[in-house]
Amino acid sequence: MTDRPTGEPLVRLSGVNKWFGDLHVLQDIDLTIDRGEVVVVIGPSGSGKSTLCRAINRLEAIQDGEITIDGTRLPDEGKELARLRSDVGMVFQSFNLFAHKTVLQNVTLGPTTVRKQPKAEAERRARELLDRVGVGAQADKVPAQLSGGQQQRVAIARALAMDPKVMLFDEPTSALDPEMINEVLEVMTALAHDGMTMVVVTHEMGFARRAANRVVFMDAGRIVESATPETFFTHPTSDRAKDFLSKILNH
Amino acid sequence: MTDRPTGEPLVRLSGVNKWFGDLHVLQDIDLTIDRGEVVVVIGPSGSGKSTLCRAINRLEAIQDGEITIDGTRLPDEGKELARLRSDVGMVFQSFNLFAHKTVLQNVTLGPTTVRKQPKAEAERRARELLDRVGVGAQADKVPAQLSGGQQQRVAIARALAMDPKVMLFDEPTSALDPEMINEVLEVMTALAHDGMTMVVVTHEMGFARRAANRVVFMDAGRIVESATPETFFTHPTSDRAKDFLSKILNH
Amino acid sequence: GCSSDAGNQAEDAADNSAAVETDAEFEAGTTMAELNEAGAITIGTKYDQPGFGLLDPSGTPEGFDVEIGKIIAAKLGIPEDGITFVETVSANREPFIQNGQADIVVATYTINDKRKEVVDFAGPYYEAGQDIMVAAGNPLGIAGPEDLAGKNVCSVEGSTPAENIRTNYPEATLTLFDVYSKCADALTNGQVDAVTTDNVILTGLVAGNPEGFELVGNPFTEEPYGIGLAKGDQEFRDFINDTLEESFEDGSWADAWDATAGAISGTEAPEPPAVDRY
Amino acid sequence: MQFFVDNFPLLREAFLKTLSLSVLAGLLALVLGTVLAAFRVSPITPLRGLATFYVETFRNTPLTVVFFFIIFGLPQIDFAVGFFTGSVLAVGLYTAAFVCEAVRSGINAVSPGQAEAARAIGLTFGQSLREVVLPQAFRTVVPPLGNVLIAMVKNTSIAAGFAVTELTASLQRLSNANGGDILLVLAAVVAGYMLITLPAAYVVGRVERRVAILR
Amino acid sequence: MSAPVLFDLPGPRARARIRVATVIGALLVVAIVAFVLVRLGRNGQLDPQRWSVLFDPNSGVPQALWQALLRTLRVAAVGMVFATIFGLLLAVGRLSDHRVVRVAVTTVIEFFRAIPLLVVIFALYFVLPSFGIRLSTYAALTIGLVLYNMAVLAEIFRAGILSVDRGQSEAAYGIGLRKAQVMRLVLLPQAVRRMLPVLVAQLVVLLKDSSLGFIIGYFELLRQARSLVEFFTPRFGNEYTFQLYVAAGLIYIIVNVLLSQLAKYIERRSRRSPKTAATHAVDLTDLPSATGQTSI
Ligand SMILES: Nc1ncnc2c1ncn2[C@@H]1O[C@H](COP(=O)(O)OP(=O)(O)OP(=O)(O)O)[C@@H](O)[C@H]1O
Ligand SMILES: Nc1ncnc2c1ncn2[C@@H]1O[C@H](COP(=O)(O)OP(=O)(O)OP(=O)(O)O)[C@@H](O)[C@H]1O
Ligand SMILES: [Mg+2]
Ligand SMILES: [Mg+2]
Repeated sequence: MTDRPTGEPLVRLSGVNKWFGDLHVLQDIDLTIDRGEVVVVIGPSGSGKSTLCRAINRLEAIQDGEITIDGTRLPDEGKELARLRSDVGMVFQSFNLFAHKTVLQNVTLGPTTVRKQPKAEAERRARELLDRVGVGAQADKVPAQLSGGQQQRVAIARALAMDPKVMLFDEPTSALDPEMINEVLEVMTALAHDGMTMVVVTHEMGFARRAANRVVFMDAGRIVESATPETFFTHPTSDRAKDFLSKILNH
Repeated sequence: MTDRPTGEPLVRLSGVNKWFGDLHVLQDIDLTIDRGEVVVVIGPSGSGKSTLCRAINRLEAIQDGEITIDGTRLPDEGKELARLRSDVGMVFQSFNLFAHKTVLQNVTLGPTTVRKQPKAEAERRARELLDRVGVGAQADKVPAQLSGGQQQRVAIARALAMDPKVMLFDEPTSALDPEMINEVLEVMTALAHDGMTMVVVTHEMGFARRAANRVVFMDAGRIVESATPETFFTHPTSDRAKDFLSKILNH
Repeated sequence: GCSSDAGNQAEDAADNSAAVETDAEFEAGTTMAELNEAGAITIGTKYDQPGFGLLDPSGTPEGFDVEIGKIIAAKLGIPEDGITFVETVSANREPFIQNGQADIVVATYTINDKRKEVVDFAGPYYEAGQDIMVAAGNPLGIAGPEDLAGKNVCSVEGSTPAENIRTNYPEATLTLFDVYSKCADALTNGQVDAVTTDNVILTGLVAGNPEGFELVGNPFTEEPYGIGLAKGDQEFRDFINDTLEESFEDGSWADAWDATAGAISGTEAPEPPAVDRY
Repeated sequence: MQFFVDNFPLLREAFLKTLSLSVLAGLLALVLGTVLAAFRVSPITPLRGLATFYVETFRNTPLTVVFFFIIFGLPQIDFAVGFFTGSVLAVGLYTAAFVCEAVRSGINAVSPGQAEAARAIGLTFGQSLREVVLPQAFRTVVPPLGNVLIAMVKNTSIAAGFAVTELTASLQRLSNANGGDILLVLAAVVAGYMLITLPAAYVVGRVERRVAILR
Repeated sequence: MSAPVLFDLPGPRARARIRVATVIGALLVVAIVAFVLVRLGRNGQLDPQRWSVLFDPNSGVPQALWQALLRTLRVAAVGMVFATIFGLLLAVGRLSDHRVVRVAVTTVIEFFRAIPLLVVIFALYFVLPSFGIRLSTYAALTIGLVLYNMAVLAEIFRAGILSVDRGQSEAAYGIGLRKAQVMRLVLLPQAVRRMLPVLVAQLVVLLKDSSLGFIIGYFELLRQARSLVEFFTPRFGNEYTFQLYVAAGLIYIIVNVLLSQLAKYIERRSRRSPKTAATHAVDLTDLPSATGQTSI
């Protein structure tokens, strides 16, 4: 799925630790994500899934350990950090579209200001991406005029516009009305099949089974299990995972 | 399940119409709910489910038609309305626990001020109810210190403390983290099995199948279908219901 | 239907101005020469002293002080449109002179020793005296400052008359506003029993409301009004003193009075004071 | 130093005037403002109209103009008031408009769900107001109210122009009399105001933290 | 339309009670107005001749008030522009990562928020000259208004910036924008739009505060009205005093109400325009922390 011959993983976390005050939210996390791999992260609320995601983008600083992306250590600040971040697409639970800009402007802002693409080219490409996620017709509306599902698809297009090496999704469907969840999951599934490297925090087990190469189960700041969806859903090894699956699957 | 021999339904809506400005949100609603019956209301966003629930409690006034509870026409105002409301328990999507009171005070406020129960008795009963919904240990915390699932269970206890004849639930689990949904649904299922009359707006189809006597499907302010869960989920008759179910069930 | 007493009176208003000395000559290097050369002078005056310095509705200053200023300017060969009037309030008269923000200050400016330490005075060009104004008929029988004991007397915060009452007649209750017009209103409303300040100002207030106010007419201080100028500019001071004396002689001083304070109060021009060349 | 020794009595008097003016006007503003807020949220149109008119009028009028009307306008309807009383009235009436808005915003900030939940368990209007809405409104209202009252303390300076010898009046008097020490005069007066505003701000902060509701 | 927060939806009896109270309330209002008018009439204050001075061009009054209004507006407009600019800079400064900047900016803001504007203006005009800095009355008043209001506005803007959902800045960082870009392209545009009503409220305050120019003798509206009173007093006594002050008060109210209406209009338009619908101007009530910042 990747044309680069290197065996180096795209994202590597080693010995990562993070505290919020006294709270040890990430504990000795080691995780590598290969090119084209789709990793689904699940776990109970407060287990540190969001923090993990945000740490990879350095929206949260870590206190210990190392995170590298495509072999580069995550810089601490400044231009290099901004450049690296633009290689990592992020999609949030609450969409976070820029409320004062149109859909099209949301998608072109990054390419024009960060990548210094000419406006016309950025817009052409943006329209392409909006079509791809199925909201091409909404390009000139503002986020508030869109349904939640449409907004989230725009957010995906916005992230894709930067040609990211890896995409992070933090519970992308949990703020959506039930009827809209599928339209977003379909876009994500298509992305996965196109070979995008993805880290997805979600409670949608259907998506995990369908699209993930690997499921990572977190609890209390630790990675407790890491396995293929097959193995994880049928034979979870830890008690916490068993317990969690029983809670989440039987309704 | 009821010891009263009367055949009169507990809640009856006949020819109910409501507009918000030009928007006709409830259109000729006829609905009767018998004692001990559990009715699940489903339908797409904006179809009027919440408004229906709120009308039964007269949190929204209706412009046309009649609503009776236990044979009494819903009073328009004043003490009688307050008295009738205390017979109708309501559980909101966003919990709405009184933020400045402890869990125990939340539950005793109604009985002591409305029913004029002595404080000690109200507290004894409140602790009983809190134990019953599984949050007895949290009695002296304030709502903000509780997880969403715990808060919603307190809200149920608060409603139960008034010994209501019927309980209304408006999407009680949709603001909850997935692992907490079950703990709330379990409490609701237990209530249903104990013979409580319930109207539940929810997207949890598992609960509908498990606990409902009847499923009511609303669309654009109308009741489009009303059937047993069996029939509704396996053989929906209307196209809207089929479409809705396909969207909501396949993920 | 838009006519008012004020409008009608404005229409009859007369106009007067001093004759400009067109061929004035001054010794080079003096202040007079500089001002004459520039054809411009900045005069500080008050904008809230009826009869002495007040803005008319069009924003032009008028009053006795203003006329005195014009007489001096004319003598310097400066036409009226070369005069810039700036408002000086009690608190900034000395700074304005010291900083050169005003060439001279003609602003009901009482000559006293403390002020002489920082500025020089020409004149006096008028002798005022602190007096008392009461409601018409003088219901409380106030004949002089001694009678103010226990009474509520109004003046302006930071003014010499107020300070005088405070130190010499401590039994009087002082009510201090920032302008005398408020004192007049307060007296009309019965909120104070009397108003005290220099008689010329009180005369103006009485003139406006002869049925309401009357002057006790018993001045109990001497307030020689001088013209403030930069300390040490002896030539300029002499020049102004000469100019004043000349105006006393040739009647322009009396004309100025008649056109301003005199017109308001209906009083004849008094005897001019003796200039004090200290 | 000599300057302070000489003028201490005047400065102390002036400071106490500012303080008492602030306290009395503050009390008036709190009481009247709360009543107005009740009017503004009431269903009775003329009361709402009256309160709205009041708030709009006072909010859009400079305090100095309010002073004029209280001190020199009231006598025109045969109510003459003393100058200190008049100043308390002027500052109090003016501030009441802002107190009203702060209280109203506090009431509006209580989430509608809270009042609905109260009604849903059968509390009557009075009960839900007393038990649920007002206790929460009070907590949100503390910071804006505190700021309004602190701003009010600064606004009392306008009374200087209306026969009240408070701090700003003493600034005018002393700077006329002590031209050379004008900076000292200024420092003393500024310190006088800060002696009221800074502790007030501190107290507001403390109260705010104490009554804050966990959300 | 929506259910009121405080009150239950009124039923027929409540509606009847409200109607009765409405009548009583209306009578009360009418009674107050009538009382005031009767008393004013008895004191001769309603005499048309006394009011006509306000409209009689021969008296010079309308022109004088108009010119003074222009001066007031000029001070307010210039003051507002600079107060806004400096307010924005201070707000950004107070959110800076550098401690030194933060502390310095905070000190400036807190200082000017702690002392009365009247004292600031007084100091600029009467105290600065002893340090060799001489300001005209116009400059002193304008600078005073700027210093005081920039401090207030800085706090308003800060509250506005902080009120923008954190997700907005995170999303902006996420696509690789840098701190200054995030502030300029994402946070400030939304903060300013949200703060518009508070901003206009502050403009009203600033306009009102220009009347404090009286202490240094700047001829703004109120000082002009007083000057007219002083001019007429020796000639007509207090014949026009009440009328002139009423006129000044009414002009302030009219101008300020127009300003507030303008703000409401802009807000409504921006609500309708989908472009800003999402960043709709927040009601003051949504932002207790921001309401707390406005001066009064
Ligand atoms: N900014 C913060 N300051 C302090 N504690 C925080 C902060 N953000 C998160 N936490 C705490 O860190 C822990 C992990 O949070 P995180 O959001 O990563 O969990 P999560 O697995 O994403 O949970 P959820 O499923 O609820 O989103 C939680 O206990 C949370 O309360
Ligand atoms: N207070 C209100 N004012 C105006 N319109 C309203 C109000 N409340 C609800 N509506 C409108 O009435 C319609 C029905 O709303 P309702 O909340 O009952 O739908 P719902 O079925 O509960 O939707 P959801 O699943 O999103 O909760 C919607 O179009 C909504 O926008
Ligand atoms: Mg999370
Ligand atoms: Mg709903």
